[in-house]
This record gives sequence, structure tokens and C-alpha cells, in this order.
Amino acid sequence: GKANDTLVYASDSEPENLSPYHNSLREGVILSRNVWDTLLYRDPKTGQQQPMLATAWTWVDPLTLDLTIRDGVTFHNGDPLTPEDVAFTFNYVLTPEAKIVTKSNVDWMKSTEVTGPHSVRIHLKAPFPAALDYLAGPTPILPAAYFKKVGLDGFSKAPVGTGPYRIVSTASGKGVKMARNDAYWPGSPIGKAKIGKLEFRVIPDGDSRMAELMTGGVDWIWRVPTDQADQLKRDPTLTVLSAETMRVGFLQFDVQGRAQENSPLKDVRVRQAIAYAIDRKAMVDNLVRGGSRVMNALCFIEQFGCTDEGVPVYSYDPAKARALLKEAGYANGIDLDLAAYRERDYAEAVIGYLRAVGIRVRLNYLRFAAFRDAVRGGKVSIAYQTWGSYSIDDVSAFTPVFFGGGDDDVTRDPTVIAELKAGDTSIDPALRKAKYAEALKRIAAQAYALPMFSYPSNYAFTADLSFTAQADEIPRFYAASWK
Amino acid sequence: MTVRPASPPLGTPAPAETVLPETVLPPSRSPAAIALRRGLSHGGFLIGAGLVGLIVLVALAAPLVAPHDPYAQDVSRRLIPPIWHAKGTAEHWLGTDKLGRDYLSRLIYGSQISLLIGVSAALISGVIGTTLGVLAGYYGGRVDAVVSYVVTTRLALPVVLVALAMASLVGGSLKVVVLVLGFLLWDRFAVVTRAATRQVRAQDFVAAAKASGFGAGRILGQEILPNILNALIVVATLEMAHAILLEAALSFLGLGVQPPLPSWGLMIAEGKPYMFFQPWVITIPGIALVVLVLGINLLGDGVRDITAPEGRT
Amino acid sequence: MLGFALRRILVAISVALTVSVASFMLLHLSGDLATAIAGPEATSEQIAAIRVQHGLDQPLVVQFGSWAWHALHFDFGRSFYFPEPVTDLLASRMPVTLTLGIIALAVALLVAIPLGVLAAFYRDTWIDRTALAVSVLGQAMPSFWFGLTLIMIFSVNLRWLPVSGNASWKNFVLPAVALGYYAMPAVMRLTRNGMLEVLSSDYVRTARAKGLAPRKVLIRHGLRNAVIPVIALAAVQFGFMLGGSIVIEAVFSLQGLGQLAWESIARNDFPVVQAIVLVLAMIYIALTLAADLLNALLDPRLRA
Amino acid sequence: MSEPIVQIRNLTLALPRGADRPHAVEDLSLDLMPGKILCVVGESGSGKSMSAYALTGLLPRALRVAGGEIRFEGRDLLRLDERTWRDLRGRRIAMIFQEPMTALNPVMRIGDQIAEMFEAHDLLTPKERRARAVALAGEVGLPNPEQIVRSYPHQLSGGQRQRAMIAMALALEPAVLVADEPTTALDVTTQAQILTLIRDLQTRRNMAVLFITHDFGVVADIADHVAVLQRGRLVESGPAEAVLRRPQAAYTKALLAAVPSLTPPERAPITEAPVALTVTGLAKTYATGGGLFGKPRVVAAVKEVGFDLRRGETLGLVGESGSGKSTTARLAIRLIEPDHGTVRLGSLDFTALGPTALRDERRRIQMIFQDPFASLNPRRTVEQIIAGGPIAHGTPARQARARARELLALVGLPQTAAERYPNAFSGGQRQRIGIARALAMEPDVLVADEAVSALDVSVQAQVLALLEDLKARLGIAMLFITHDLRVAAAICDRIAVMHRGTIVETNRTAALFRAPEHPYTRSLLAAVPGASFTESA
Ligand SMILES: Nc1ncnc2c1ncn2[C@@H]1O[C@H](COP(=O)(O)OP(=O)(O)OP(=O)(O)O)[C@@H](O)[C@H]1O
Ligand SMILES: Nc1ncnc2c1ncn2[C@@H]1O[C@H](COP(=O)(O)OP(=O)(O)OP(=O)(O)O)[C@@H](O)[C@H]1O
Ligand SMILES: [Mg+2]
Ligand SMILES: [Mg+2]
Repeated sequence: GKANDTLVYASDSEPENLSPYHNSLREGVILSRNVWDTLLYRDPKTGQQQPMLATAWTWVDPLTLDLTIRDGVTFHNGDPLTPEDVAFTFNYVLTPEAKIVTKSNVDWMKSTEVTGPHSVRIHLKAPFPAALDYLAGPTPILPAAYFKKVGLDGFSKAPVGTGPYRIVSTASGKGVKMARNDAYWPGSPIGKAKIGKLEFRVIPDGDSRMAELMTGGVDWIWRVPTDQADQLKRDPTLTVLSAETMRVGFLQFDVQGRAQENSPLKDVRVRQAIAYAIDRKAMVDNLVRGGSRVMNALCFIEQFGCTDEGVPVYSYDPAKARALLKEAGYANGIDLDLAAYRERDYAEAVIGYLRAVGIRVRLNYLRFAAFRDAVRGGKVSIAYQTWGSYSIDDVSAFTPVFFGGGDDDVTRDPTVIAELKAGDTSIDPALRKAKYAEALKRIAAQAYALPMFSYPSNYAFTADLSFTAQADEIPRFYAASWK
Repeated sequence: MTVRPASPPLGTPAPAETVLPETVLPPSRSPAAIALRRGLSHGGFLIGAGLVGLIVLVALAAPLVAPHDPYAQDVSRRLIPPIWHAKGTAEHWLGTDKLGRDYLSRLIYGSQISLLIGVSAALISGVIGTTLGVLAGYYGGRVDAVVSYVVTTRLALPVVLVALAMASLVGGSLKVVVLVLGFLLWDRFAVVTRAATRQVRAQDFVAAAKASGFGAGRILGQEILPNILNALIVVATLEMAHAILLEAALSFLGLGVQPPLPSWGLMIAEGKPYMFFQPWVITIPGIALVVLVLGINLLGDGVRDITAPEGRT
Repeated sequence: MLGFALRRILVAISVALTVSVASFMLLHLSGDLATAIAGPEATSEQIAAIRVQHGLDQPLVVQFGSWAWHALHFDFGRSFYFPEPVTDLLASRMPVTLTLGIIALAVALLVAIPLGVLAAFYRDTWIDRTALAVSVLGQAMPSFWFGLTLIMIFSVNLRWLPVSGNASWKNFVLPAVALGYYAMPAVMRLTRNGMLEVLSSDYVRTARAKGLAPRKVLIRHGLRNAVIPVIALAAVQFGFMLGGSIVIEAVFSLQGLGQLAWESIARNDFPVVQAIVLVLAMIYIALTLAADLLNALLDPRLRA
Repeated sequence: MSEPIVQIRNLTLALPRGADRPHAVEDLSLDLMPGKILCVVGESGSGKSMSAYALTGLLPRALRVAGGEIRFEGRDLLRLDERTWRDLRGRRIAMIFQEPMTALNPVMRIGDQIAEMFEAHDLLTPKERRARAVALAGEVGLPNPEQIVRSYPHQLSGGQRQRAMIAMALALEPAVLVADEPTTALDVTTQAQILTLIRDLQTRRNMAVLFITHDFGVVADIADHVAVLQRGRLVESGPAEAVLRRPQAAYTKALLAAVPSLTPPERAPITEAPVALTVTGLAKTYATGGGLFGKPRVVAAVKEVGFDLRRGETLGLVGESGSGKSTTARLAIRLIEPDHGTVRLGSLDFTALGPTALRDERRRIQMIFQDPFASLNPRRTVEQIIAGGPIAHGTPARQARARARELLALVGLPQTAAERYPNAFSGGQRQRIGIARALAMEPDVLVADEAVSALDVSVQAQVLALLEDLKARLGIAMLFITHDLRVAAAICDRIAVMHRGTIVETNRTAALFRAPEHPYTRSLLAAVPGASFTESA
């Protein structure tokens, strides 16, 4: 709290490893942004890259990037930052022995070499336009000497970085305590942290988190369900922020009919009937709320290439749904199963709607891993999927994942696959848009999947705290302050 | 043990030839009749039987007594408070849940699930445990040693954890819950029937039956089982209660029965996010659970008391 | 006595062995571990690699052998999720669960035994009936629901005690009460029944015939004998509480073994689940063994 | 004549509602003289124990004093508060009980339990208490006192336990000793020792003793005065000589008449009848406990036992507790399997039968059990119990049931008994049902294991007469097991004496009583209480 200048934030999961390259959780990303710096900094407002640990960078050619490393930066243990640290970090994480869990973040690099007392050179494997974005995000710089000394196990127990906060203590299952890095290098685009101490507490249970916030046990929580967020708003000691995110939920149908014999889902009329049977608007207005919107095309509407123009819209019409079912020869109703892995009440609401038109659905609520396996294995009739596009603002991060012929494509419509492929590989924006639009139209017309709505995110924190949320869902505590 | 004749006849032995003077036999009742008579004056038993009877009745007549379809949702009428609340409505006596389903109707249908789980888990575990216990108690020796060993091993396994792990691997559902609980909760049956069987077997009437040329089947069926039946009923009620509570706990942890089935444990789990602002969503199913389990326990205690052998205490 | 102890220890060891086989089989026979570990993104090559990496391609007996051999040295392998040996993970979580279990047991015994004694002594009075009601209610209350109710009352409304975590002793009060109340009825009933039996026994009559003060009769002749079965029960209950703390830890977000188990189940972190099952079973076996030996110490008749 | 030390006047003890009679004891008046033993006799349930408890202030909660007074040392005991009672108990009035095993705290050392006597009354230092405990142990004849005070009750024999109880009771040199059937649970030889001990200590310390028993033999051996109770009322009291020799009340007379005599009637030897049962070289060793890994405890219960039995003959098997009588009986009917040896029924080798044949042939040898409560299945009606065996052997149910009713009549029970459950019968009646059940099988041999030991003398006499009569009429051979030599004398044609698993002597009953050959037989006979009394009666 403000009184002891300690911001306690709570979240549900505990990163398996505090080393930023060795976990894939949001909680890990948050720690990473507060404890480590990256070579570049991406301004969340403008989207522009700014100098951070690197003061300057030049492309020698599309496969070679030269960077100048800042002088006068020290790690939390007092070691000065040198180009060796940069080279070590990148070269180390590329080795298979490093066993990092987020390979895609670094494996565009081939190697990194020290080219002078203040410079390094990164060699790429292939041209990679997004390289600077990655250097400004998931590629923090580790202290070479310290890391070599203590090894990964030691490092994960007592991590050291250059960031605005340093880690004071960690305890398995409890969380992480951090203190402001008072020696933080001047001139950083993110500036010195304003709050003296930061504490991350793992509280797996959402209601406990809320109770803790209400009783002052923690100062900041997120992922508050909208119902509770509404209630918390009434509490004058709390501030609640709600915002839409890029996550979109959708029903993915077993079009190939693998999950059950003579699957009714092979019939487009049945899939359409399902689409008509669900009152997505009512769900958004009454259940989901918090700025969410109904989606009609299978992507997040703000993404590049995502459009619902010309895409058939299935508005709530249970009579029509029943008529379609009858037409398809299922006047007596059908039995299906639905698998889901989060927001159980949304899935339940869907089941409730389907039940009203005579589609009896059995819910199979699974952990994500099991859910994914079941869907890919063709054991699920209706999968309640959600997708957050890795926060990437381009439809290529969404639709092709589920319709581009990959593991998660259970439809395997060659036409759609071809159209998406064309969109993904083209460099012409207009052509891309056109191809994606065709694919999205076909998906909707065939009702291969039913897009539901975008998901909101709710933050709640003590009213003493001044905190701004970003669209990328990475809370930046170093920028927060007490009112 | 000393014996108290009803009316001590006097000294000189009666000539055996003549039938003894017609001794006035005290009023006789069958053991069942005695238990019933005792039951009717046993407060706990009556309360327990009343509660359980009521819930069984409600469960059987669910389609008749439930005011609404327990699955019918209306997301525009979510979280209506119960009728005693200022904002309650007579349409939904106990209000509605997060999807606008009638809470009373869900509660009523939920009783079916709790009873189903309690009864079937107790049946499965009862069959397993009683078989093991009776065999161990009757044959003793090596059979007994093996059974005791199996029971000890089973007791060493943490039930909740094992049930969770199994449910998670197979995927939770009503069937899985029943099977997992049925196959985990037999230990007390085994322990109790073993002890009871040993006790009965040591009695001379079993020896008499054996000496009369009864086979093992007849002895188990006619001499042993009827005499351990009351112990069995008591354990069955305990295990029913236990299974119902465990189902609730598993469902609460998300690995029990699956929605939209209105299991009471699931209702508590689903109501949990609302507990601070709409506390009734967890208090109502919670109280229902307590009442049912309490009723079953009282019934079990009552059965034990009223079937206890007569004797001075 | 020595022979008795040796015999019990021998039984305990073989039960432990059986339990370890059971806990191993439980997980290995109920699904393809490699797929589960590999996670959603994995290709079939990766799954195959994982199968080899974790030795899952070996025959089950070999797998068990190597697991058991390591387990014997308190090495349960590495967690699939955390970059730590399972042993370290357990060691860091165990204290929370043990603390909770011990406090809960203390709560249960401190309430149950006096209550049981009182109920027996004042048999068929309102004291007896109150004690009975308290215990019947305890048996009927789902512990998670009771825990939630406690949070609602004492944390959120009254704000006396914290909601979650294990920062100080205060954090353990509510969970220990919730867990202890779950264990209390059995202990209370056993104490009451044992006490009733002992109080009506011939040797208590003898003690009274000596002119011994009632308090001494109650404690020296009554409680000492009545408490013998309670010790065994307490050990058993403690084992059950450790196993059952999974629910309470979930309710109170206590980062103990139970919570770890639950999360590991969700994360398919099988070495951890397996180790926890085994460790809990071992604790249970050790406790019952200790209780048996203690009983033998208290009851000379058992030292045969 | 001195003053009575205790005067019980018009004592009435009320039973709780629903009991079989309103008062446990009604209008009872007794005097206890210093230095004298007053024996209270009566059948089970007559209120003997309750009077004793009233005298020690240990009445069960359910009972209430409804009137009268007990004067002791100038006070009315019934009006004392608990604190004063405590002071009195143990110090002035001490008590010993029937079951020495359960009356001692199983988890406390003998010495500590004796020393507790001093502690209860704040006497002596702990060290002195221990020393006194050892001395007392020696005084009551416990062997090796130094060592025995450190043992636990279960490590002592029954007689030793009772001695320890007595040591405890005598510790504070009480004026009054109340003994509730202190020898009932003991063997005759041990009983004789304990009776002598009590007698000795009583005279040495000039104590008044209230001695409760149901055994007139014991009364004859020990009593100075006798009081006879019937259903809570005093029917007769007076000096022992007078009551035993010249009983006034009809009830006393009947009771005395029912006591079997120690002089057996001459019975004609049975030599003609065919042999029904031949037992040769029978042996059984029990191994108990041990579990999965333990070493079992081994007891050689029966070693090399052999005898034969003719139709119409009764062979008595007598001996102390644990001598192997019951084991022999169970071996004979093959409830347990012998280690070796054979049992022949006529010419049939019973021990060699396979399971199926055995089930068929079992009907030829039947058993009557000791405990009339445990030997009848409480969940079945009398008719089902009696007819069950024949039905299992293929007799049509209707016929078996008709036969069951005939048998009821034969053993002297009304027809209405058939529909009832065993809980509706008294001990003696139950024993009759047990006999009917055995007879329903139409056996050649009847084995009665302590069939009358649990019954009061009057009932005992009836059952004995019934058995005798049935045997004669049906020509059954009977193996009659008892530890009571009086009973054996009354019913047996021949007697085999068992000692530590072997038969040490077999002879015609009269001959055996007249001229016992084996020293063990002699010691048994010598220990029978009240020998003088019945011999001259
Ligand atoms: N605790 C009790 N509650 C109720 N009734 C009792 C209790 N104890 C004894 N009685 C009744 O009091 C009467 C007298 O019992 P008491 O024990 O004095 O008989 P007894 O002559 O000692 O018999 P026994 O030879 O069997 O010891 C009996 O009818 C018995 O049923
Ligand atoms: N089932 C058994 N298991 C182990 N030992 C036994 C068993 N039954 C009897 N014994 C032992 O065998 C010996 C003989 O016992 P048995 O019952 O035959 O004696 P008994 O002469 O009938 O004695 P009582 O007069 O006390 O009935 C005893 O030492 C007894 O402890
Ligand atoms: Mg008595
Ligand atoms: Mg015997």
C-alpha cells in the first residue's frame, strides 16, 4: 500500500522459472519488463523504437544488424553492462542446451558477436522485418559473468538484470519481492521507478485475489470477471479499469465429422442453425460486457486484414434455427458435445441456447493442454476456442492458425487454405485484404466456425494508485505511482 | 455372563416327561419390530429419516415440484436475489444464477445428483468392501492378513488427491465421479464388516450352524449377514454422506461432474465468484448439502442406536 | 516390545512399497504421459523426443525400477514444469501444509478431547447434546464451504483475519479451523464413547472404591485408557488432513503441498503428483506406525 | 455378643422405569458383625450386588435409594456426601469384585495400583507406599513380591490377580470388606486357595466381611451368617449352620435341594450298548497372532486324547480352565481340525470325511453350547433355528417345522415359542431351545460343553434332569463337559479327568469319587467347596 510504499500485485500463476527466457507466462513477461531492460524500447503510444540499452543501430544489410551498447549501465549486482553481456545472452539462448521455452522469440538470430568496446553485431538467419520489435520486447539482456558463475538454476533463484526494479527475494509458490533499483541508469526512456517496493504474490484463486484487494491485502489485481468488476466499482477505495482486448472467442465445428459417426455438423444447415440459435448480443450485453463486441468475421475486427464487410451475419433467430434443423432432418433434435477450457459460464450459456432449439450438448471442460489435444485429435464436435493473436495487430496471427491447414485446422477447406496462404505471403496490402476478406466470407457462409465476441479485461486496484493499462496487456509498474 | 430367568422356578426339578408349567413368555417382537419401536422414540433417527425422506421425495418428484426448467437460461435475468431479499421476485423464490436459471429448480434437480452419487458410490464401495471384509472376517488367517494389508494400503493413499488425479486424467463426469468414489471409499466397509463378521463368527450359533452341516454360503447368508446388516447400514449411510461431500469437493475443484448439471458442489463452485456480493448463491446450495448430509448422518447414528443389542448399560 | 516394533516396521515398509507401485501405476496406466507433457504445441517428433528424454519408451517395469530406486534416495526426478528437482519443490511447500495440519490437529484435539470427556461425564445432559450437535454439524459441513463462509465472515465482513497466503500465523487461523473442524467430530465421538466405556468399566469402579478423588479417577484411570484409541485415530486423521488439505489450500490460496498437487494435476506435472501421493502415503504410514508404537507403549497388553 | 458394625435397615433400592420389577432390593435388613463373615446368597438378579454397592456408595446412576438406612460407625451411610464417602471408601470399607481381570486397570502396574490406595488417602511417602505394596503382595501370597508388583495385570493368572485385588483392599486395614462373588471366575483349586486366604486375613484382622455368592458350597465353607435373597427380598437369614441344615423358607429349601450332591448315585455300568463314539490319539496345537510377519504364539491345547462312548452312556470330561476340554469337544464334532488322531462315529471314520460327506454326516454328532445367549441367532425365530438343520439336510420344510414343534414340547416349551425370537427367552429356556436344535438332527452323539454352567442352580437342576431323561429315552451317547464336579457327579456314568491337554484318569463316576487315583484328581476333589456340607446333608 501507499503507507509502506509497496505495491503488491497479485496474479494466478507462478512462472516456472524467473529467467525471462525460461517461462512463457504473462506473469513472467511482467517481471521481465520490470527487472530487465532490452536493447530497444517500443513506445506503446507511438509504436516507435527508441534507444534503450543500445544507443544506436544500423542495418549493414538485411542479415546484419550493428548496435552500439550504452555506457554507464550497471546490473543490480554492480557489474557494468558490456557488449559481452549482449553477445553472451543471445548466443546462449540460441544453444539447444539453454532449453529456452520461447524459441520463436530468438530463433530468427543466427549469432551475435562483439565488434568493439561498445558495439555488437547480430547476424540473422533470414531477412526478418520485425527484428527491431523483438529486440524491444522479449529479448532482455542477462549478466554474462554472473550467469556463467551461478548457472541457470542459481540465476533463476536470484535473478539479476539492469531494469528499474531488482529482485530481492523469491519463494516457490509465494511470489517475488522487488525493490526499486536506485542506481537505475539515467536517461532511460522509461525512467526511474516511482514506487519503492514491488511485490508479486501468487494467488491462484480469483475470488481470493478479489477478497485480498477488498481487504487491502493486495493493491492491484487483473482479469476480474465483469460481474465482479461492476461490484468493485462501487467501492470508493478502489479503481476499476475495463478495456477490450484482442482475444476473440469462437465455436469451431467438427466439419469433417470425425468426432461422431454421421455427425450432423457435416451439414451446413446444422452449423447455421447453431449460429442462429445463440444470442451473442444478449451474451455481450448481459454476461460479458466490459467493452466487448460481437464478432462476425473470424478475427479481431481491429486487426489488419480483418473485415466483416460482406460477411454473412447470423443474428439471433431461434425459429430459423429450428426450421433449419428440421430441413436438415433433425426435427427431433441432436446430441453433441462441446469442449471448453476457460470462461465456463460462456460455454454454459451457449449450451443453454442450443438446448432451447433442441440441440442437447454435453460440456467437456478440460485443461488447455487436454483441450488442444482433443480438438486436434478430432474428438470434439464443438470446440469453444479463444485466441489472443499474441497481441499482434495482423489477421495473419489469427485466421490462418485455425484455417490455414495447420495443426489446429480441423476444417481443411482447400479454398480457404489457398486464400489465406495468398494473404499471408503477399507484400501487397490491398491484395492481402482482398484475399483475407474472401476467406472470412467463405468461413462465415459455410459456418465452419462461429465467431462470438471479443473479450474484455478488467483491472482493479487501490484508489491510491495511479496506473494506466496498455492494450498489449502488459502492466508497467515502473510507470505507476501513488496518488 | 450371568443369566436372569424371567421367573425363577423353584427348586425341585420338574419331571422331564411332563411339559413344564406354562411359563409366561414376555411379549415377543422380531428384531425389526423392536428397532422400529425404538426408532419411533429416537429423536435423531426421526429427524434424520424426515430430512432424508423429504429430500428423496423432492428428488423423485423433481419434475412436478420444480417451478422451472433447471436448464432454461435467460441472460437478461441474471442473479436475481431470493424472494426474502428486497429485489427478489415471486417468480424465482430462490432467485436466479449467473445465467438467469431458476435457482430453486436447480437446487431441486441437484438433489437427484447428490443422492445418485451417494447411493451408487455407497453401493459400489459397499459391495467391494463388504466382500473383502466378510471374507477376511469369516476365513481369518491368511485371507485376513491379505485383506488387512490391502485395506492398509488403500488407507495410505490420499483419497482426494488420487480422485482428483484420476478424474483429471480421464476427464470429470458424473460416471467418472461415481466410479472413482466407489472404488476408493470401500475401506470403512471392509474394516467394519471384518470386525463385525469376526465377532459374529465367534458366536456359538455359527458353530451350531456349522455342526448342523450348513455350507459356507448358507452360513454367510443366514447366520452372518443378517447379524452384520445393521453395522453395514450404518457404514453405508456414513459412506453415502462421505461420497456426497467428496463429490461436492471434486466438483468444487472443477474435476467432478460437469456443468450444466446442477450438482450442489458445482453450484457452490460456480457461485463462488459471487460470494462477496451475492452470498446466497453459495449459502443456499451449501445449506442444502449440510441438511442432506446431516440427515443421512443422523439416520445412520439412529440406526446404530436402535439396532444396538438390548442389555443393561 | 522390540519384536512388536520390528514387525510393525516391516509391515509399514511393505505397505509403503505397495503404495509406491500403486501411485506409479495410477499415473502411468491412465494416459499417454508423453503427449500430456509435450503440451499443445508439440509435433509428433517432439513427443517422441520427450518420450525418450523421460525414459517413457522403456518397459514399465524398468521405468518403475529406476523411479523407485531414485525415490529411495529422496530423488523424485525433476518437475516437468518448474526447473527444479521435485524434492526441492516438495521441501519448499511441505512446511506450509505441515504447519496447517499440525495447527488444525491441535485445534481439533484441543476441542474434541475435552468436549468428548465432558459429554461422557455429563452424559444425556444438555452438554452432551450440544457436543453431539457440534460434531454432527462438523461431519455434515463441506469443509470448502465452511472455509468460504469463514472468509466471508471473518475476513471480508469483520476484517479480522487475512484471506489468503501464509505470511503470518494469522493466515493459518481460518484454514486450521476449517480443517480442524473436519477432523474434530470423529475424535470427539471416539473420546466420548471411549470415556463412557471406561467410566463404566470395572477398574474405574475399583478406583472409586479406593476412595480416589474423582479428578484422579477421571484422568489416571479414565482418560489414559480412553485416549489410547484416540491416538491412533489422531494419527489417521492427521494423514487424512494432509490429504484433504488440498481443498482447504485451494480455498485459502495457501501455497502448500495440496495446492501444488492440484496445480500439478492441472499442469500434467506428473513427477510432482506422483511424489506428493507417495510422500503423503509415507507420512500416513509413518504416523500410523508411530501411533501403533505409542499405543504399545501406553498399553502393555499390546506389547506381545 | 458384640454390636453389629454395620446395620442395614429397611433398605429399598428403586430400579429405573421399564425394568422387570420396581425395586432391585426391597425392605432389606441385615447386620454385619465384626470378625464375622456374612454370606448373601441368591439367584442371579436377586439384588445381591446392588446391596453391596449401596454399602460402598457405588450404586449405578440408574438406581435410586428409595428408603431405609445403613448405619456404620454411628453414621447413616446413605446420607453421606461424596467427599465423606471418599474418605470412608478404601480406608474403612473396602471392596473386591468378581472379575479380577477387568477390575484392575490394564495399563497400570500392580504395585502402583496397590500403592494408589495410600495415595488416595494421602498416606505415606511415595517410597513408603511402594514398600508397603511389596509387603502386601507378600502377605496375600503372591510369589516373588518384589518382582510381581512391577508387572501388569495381564501378566498374572486369574488367581494372582484376585490376590492383588485383595492386597489392595486390605492395604488400609478396613473394618469392613465387601466381596462380590470374588471366586466365581476362578477354578476350583484356585477358589479354594482364595477362600482360605480371605478366611485367614479376616480372622487375623478381625474384619467384618460381606461375602456375596450364589454357590452354597462356598457358603458352607466360609460363612458365619447367611442371608438368602429372592427377587430383592430377604427370605431367610441366620447362622450358617442353622440356615444350611434347617432351612425354614420354602425358597431356601428348594435352592438347597437343587444343589447337586458330591456323592454320586451308583449307576449300572453300560457295557452292552454299541460304541457310538471312539476318539483316539487326538491332538491339537493352536498358533495365534503373528499377522503377516510375526511369530505366532503356540499352545498345545490337546495332546493324545482318547476315549470311547457307548449309546445311552454319559461320559463326563472335567478339568480346570484351559485344560483342553472345549478343544476336545470341538475336535470331536470337527468344528476344528485335529493335528492328528481320529474320531469314529460307530464304524465311520469321521475325521477322514471330505467336505461334502462331512456336511452329510454331521447330523450324527451334535453340540449344546455353554452360553445360551450367544448360541442362538438373534435374527431367526425359534422355529427357523430348530428346523434349519434338517432343512439344510433335505427334510421338507413343512415336515421339519412340524418336528420342531414336537421337539419344543419334548424340551418343555410351549408351542407359542416357535414364532418368537430368542430375545424373548430366559437363559434356561434358551438352553432348552439349544437342546431341541441339537435333537432335531437326530444325532447319535450329543456333546454338551458346559451346558449348565451359566445357569442358576434351580434351572441347572431342571436342564440336567431333561438331559438325563432324553438320553435315556433316545439312547443317545453324551459327552458332557463341565468344570463343576458336583454337576459331573449328578449326570455322568463315567468321568475322564483332563489336565493340561491329556486325560489323566478315567473311571466310573462313583469309583472315581470314592477312590481317585491320580494326584490331580485328588486335588480337584479336595478343592470342591462345601464338601462337608453336602456329604452330611
Ligand atoms: N445399572 C443398572 N440399571 C438398571 N437395572 C440394574 C442395573 N444393575 C442391576 N440392575 C437390576 O437390578 C436387579 C438386581 O441386580 P444385581 O446385580 O444386584 O443382581 P445379583 O444378585 O448381583 O445378580 P448376579 O448373580 O447376576 O450378579 C436386577 O433386576 C438387575 O436387572
Ligand atoms: N482358538 C484358539 N486359538 C488359540 N488358542 C486357543 C484357542 N482356543 C483355545 N485355546 C487355548 O487352548 C487351551 C485349551 O483351551 P480350551 O478352551 O480347550 O480349554 P477348556 O478346558 O475348555 O477351558 P474352560 O474351562 O476355560 O472352557 C487354552 O490354553 C486356550 O488358551
Ligand atoms: Mg452380581
Ligand atoms: Mg471351555
